[in-house]
Amino acid sequence: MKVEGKRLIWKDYQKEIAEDKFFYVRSCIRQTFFPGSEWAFLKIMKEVLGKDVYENPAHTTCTGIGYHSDIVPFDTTMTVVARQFALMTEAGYQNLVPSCITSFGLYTEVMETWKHFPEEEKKVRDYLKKATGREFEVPKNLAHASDIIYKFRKQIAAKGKYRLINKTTGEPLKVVEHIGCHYAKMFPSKGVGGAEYPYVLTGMVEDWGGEVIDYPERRHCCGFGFRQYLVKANRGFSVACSKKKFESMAPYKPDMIITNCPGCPMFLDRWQYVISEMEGKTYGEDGHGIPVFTYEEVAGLILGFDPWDLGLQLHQVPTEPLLNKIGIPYDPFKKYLGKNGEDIGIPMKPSMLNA
Amino acid sequence: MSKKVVIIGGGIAGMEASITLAELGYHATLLEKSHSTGGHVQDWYQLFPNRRPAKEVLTFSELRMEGKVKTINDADIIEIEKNINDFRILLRNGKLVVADAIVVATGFDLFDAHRKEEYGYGIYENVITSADLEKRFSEGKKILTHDGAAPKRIGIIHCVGSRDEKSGNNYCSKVCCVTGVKQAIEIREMLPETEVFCFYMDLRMFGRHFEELYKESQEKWGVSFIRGRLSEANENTDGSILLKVEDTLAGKPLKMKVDLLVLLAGFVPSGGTKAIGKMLGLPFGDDGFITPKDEHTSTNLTDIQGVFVTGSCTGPKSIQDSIADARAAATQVANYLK
Amino acid sequence: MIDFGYNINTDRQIDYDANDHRMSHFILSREPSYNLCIGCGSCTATCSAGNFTDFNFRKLHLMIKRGEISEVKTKIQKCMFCGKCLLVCPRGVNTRNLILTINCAIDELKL
Amino acid sequence: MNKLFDKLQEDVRFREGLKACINCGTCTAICPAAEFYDYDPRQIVDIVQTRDEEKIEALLKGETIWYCGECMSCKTRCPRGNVPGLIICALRSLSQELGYFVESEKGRQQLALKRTIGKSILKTGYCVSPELVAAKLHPEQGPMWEWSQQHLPEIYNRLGANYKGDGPGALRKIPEEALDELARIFEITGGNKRFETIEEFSSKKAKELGLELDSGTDGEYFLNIYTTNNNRHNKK
Repeated sequence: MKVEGKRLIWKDYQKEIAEDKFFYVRSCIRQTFFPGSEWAFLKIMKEVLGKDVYENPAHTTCTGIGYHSDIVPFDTTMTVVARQFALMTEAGYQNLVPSCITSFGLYTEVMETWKHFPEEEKKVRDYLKKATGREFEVPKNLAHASDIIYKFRKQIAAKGKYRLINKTTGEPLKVVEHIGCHYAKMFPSKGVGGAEYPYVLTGMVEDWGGEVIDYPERRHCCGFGFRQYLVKANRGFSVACSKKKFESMAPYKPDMIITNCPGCPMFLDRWQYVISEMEGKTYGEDGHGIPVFTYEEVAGLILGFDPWDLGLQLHQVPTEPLLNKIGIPYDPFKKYLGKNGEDIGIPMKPSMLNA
Repeated sequence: MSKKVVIIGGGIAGMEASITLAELGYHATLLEKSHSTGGHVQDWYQLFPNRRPAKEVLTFSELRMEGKVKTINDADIIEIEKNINDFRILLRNGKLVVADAIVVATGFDLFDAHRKEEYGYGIYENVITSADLEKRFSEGKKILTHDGAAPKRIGIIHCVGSRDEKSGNNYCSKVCCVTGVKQAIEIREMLPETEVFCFYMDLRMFGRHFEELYKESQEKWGVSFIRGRLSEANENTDGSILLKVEDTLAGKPLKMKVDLLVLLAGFVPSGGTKAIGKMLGLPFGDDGFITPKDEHTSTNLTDIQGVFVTGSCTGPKSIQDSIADARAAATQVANYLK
Repeated sequence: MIDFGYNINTDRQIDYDANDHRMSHFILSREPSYNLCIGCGSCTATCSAGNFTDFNFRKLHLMIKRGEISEVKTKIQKCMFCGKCLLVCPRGVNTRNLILTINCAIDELKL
Repeated sequence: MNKLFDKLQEDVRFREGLKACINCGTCTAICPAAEFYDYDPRQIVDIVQTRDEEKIEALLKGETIWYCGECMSCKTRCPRGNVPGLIICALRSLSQELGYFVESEKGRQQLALKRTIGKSILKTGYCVSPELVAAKLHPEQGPMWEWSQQHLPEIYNRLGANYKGDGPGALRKIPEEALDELARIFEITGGNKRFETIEEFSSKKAKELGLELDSGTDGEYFLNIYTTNNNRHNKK
């Protein structure tokens, strides 16, 4: 593989990402499964990079999961999105940063729809005014939270304590990057690096010392597919998609997976557990599975945050093998403690995945 | 004194136009921006449909040009001034060429296959273009994978940069279909153990003996065809390429490993076509090629008196088409100058 | 092993490299016109069996070429040997002999 | 008469998604659903493009339109600028509007989605919440999740969340006024109407099938649509 070829493509897809003053909107899935990631993002932005990030408690879901499950009409979704824009406008911000890829894709889709069909925007303005009395400006800059971390990746590396390097061998860690489908597949020009070879996570991995591996099913969906996971009868499809990815990446012996979508890391993590319990098959070394991370978790680890502050205990595939490889210290006895250090028990061990 | 005609572009069309004009008694000057005339045909090994050596056609033109046509190579045109009675063409080296009429024969460039990102050209070593393959043929090189092994299976992808809104080219490049079939046969002839698969949407075998060549490729050479446009190409650990298409005649997705992937790069208006067309104020179609005065009846004429167009600057053409078109353009010039 | 209430779905992609191409090689060596099909569907349009059943000779022929042969044995039995396909094929594929050869392949290769 | 086609045309996503299909198959080639289901987005686009009312009706009443996962991989690839995924969105909306969705096993699942995700949106302001992913219904979430479900406040607050609290933060309680605004948006823009339509046709279907339908997620009909898989979705 010739990386120069990719660099030529990356040059064509450099999107504008704002420098400061961000209006942050949370992700239903991210906060449910990876609350430590949203905490880490804000901590990095405010304390490490000194940025102004504002969160209005009155913002809600964008309805994205409902919209893509087709139970929420497009008009409703557009109006809820417009309400988020209104909260941003009222707070005096212009740069919108969603934590969620589904939201990011949806905001982009709504904004593009309004460009092509201005009558839709007018209709939504009327709806919002009627329902809430609010008015709004369309964001001047829309960037996913991973875009922001990408933009400041070098500063993070400079302040970092650790690198994505195997402490024992001195070799870069082999990293699989998995991009949420709605990051760039719908609008390639809205993603750093485009849709075919997205650079947003690759750029982080490169600057943090790791090596990205390119495997055949790299672009495949994790299998969420909204209704395909949300309804139990369809879950066999969801897990099959992730399995396809694992089978394809396994020959490259990846040390870890990094993701930028809220749902994907959960699925890539949990489906490894399910496959191990259904078929007795584990991926990665010594039956440990391939640990899956959010980019905020990886940024936090690089900066020396405590793994249990980042919420790595909420992964089903154990992350300790990777922490050991990098040489990140952790206290195994504190992994499952509560907020004030109280003992709240520990989870059962899975029968196949080595925890 | 005979009238002066300047032909811009020394490919097949420009050469033929200048020869015909010289034979009709005009003073023909051929301006070629590169070091030599012959255009794209110089890089080609054999021609469809009869697989004669491309050099034969070049020689046919070159021999007739000798002593009749004044050729200026490395001619970089920086300005064309239109006067009431003539044109003054200024070259970068300071030289001035005067013409009573101009024939634009600036042709095409091959589509830059890097732009079809998902096919991995320039990224995966075992992805090449039809032009790369033709070059290997002409240089007498063996067809090997990047690792120097004989490929067990080769995939040929039709419509790369053609009939594709994503590439900005909605048109058909006309000659790629039959070129793909020709190259498939050539591969099978050189490497009888290598399987060849063509992936296509339609096989547009419009010319004489094209369909027969297609049949021959199946009957005599065992070339296989799968109807489906390549969606993406990925690299396996061993450097082979994994293809994802839909076998549309089966109605199912299909994946297949090939050791070498050949992309049939289509035509795009050349840099020269864009630059000279702009200098002369010629209109361009939404495909980027120059639009002649009338697409049925005046294909070599333009709205500018004394300016004529021929060859692939007005859209993709085969060699046969280009030669016929060049002769037609020459008669139009003669008509104008008489 | 835990019962999650569902199984991992199986793939329906044509996995060309994993498929069984023995039948295809067998047929080609005995009936070279096998390779001449252009997928026009004339045979299927005129097919007597196809009028009454889901027999689709164009598709069956294609699936053999792709090495998807698990259903060939049952499907081929629907052919009535009327020979109309032979009359209409624009590429001169000897469809009648092709059917015979497919049956032969099923026997000889013990499929 | 092109009643169904005209209805589809009213959907802006359909107009955006359907230009002119050349049946090349680039969409199907990389479609995750096409790999595991009897699903071919190319054929769906081709059907709507023919404007054949009977065939469109069959689509609206059938299984296939529900196989798509809306990943939108198809949009990246189409050489004609079509978006099969958006066409699917429009077909699904229309199928629900006309009540055709209850005619297929996969379509009937819309009620389950409405009663889980839909309810959650209006009640909590979130599509998904920790409580919605109850360990009992989600064994695939594993023993770690089972443990965390028993200690939600301790774990979330340990991780910097503001679990069910006032003010900003992860998993905060969304203020009542915000929920009221959401409810009004749903009322004005047709969101509630969609919900009511799903309920109405599902209730009819439940009667037809002789299955009891409660108002929650435990009734016979609900469990039936939530778990039934006739395994005839991939005939290979």
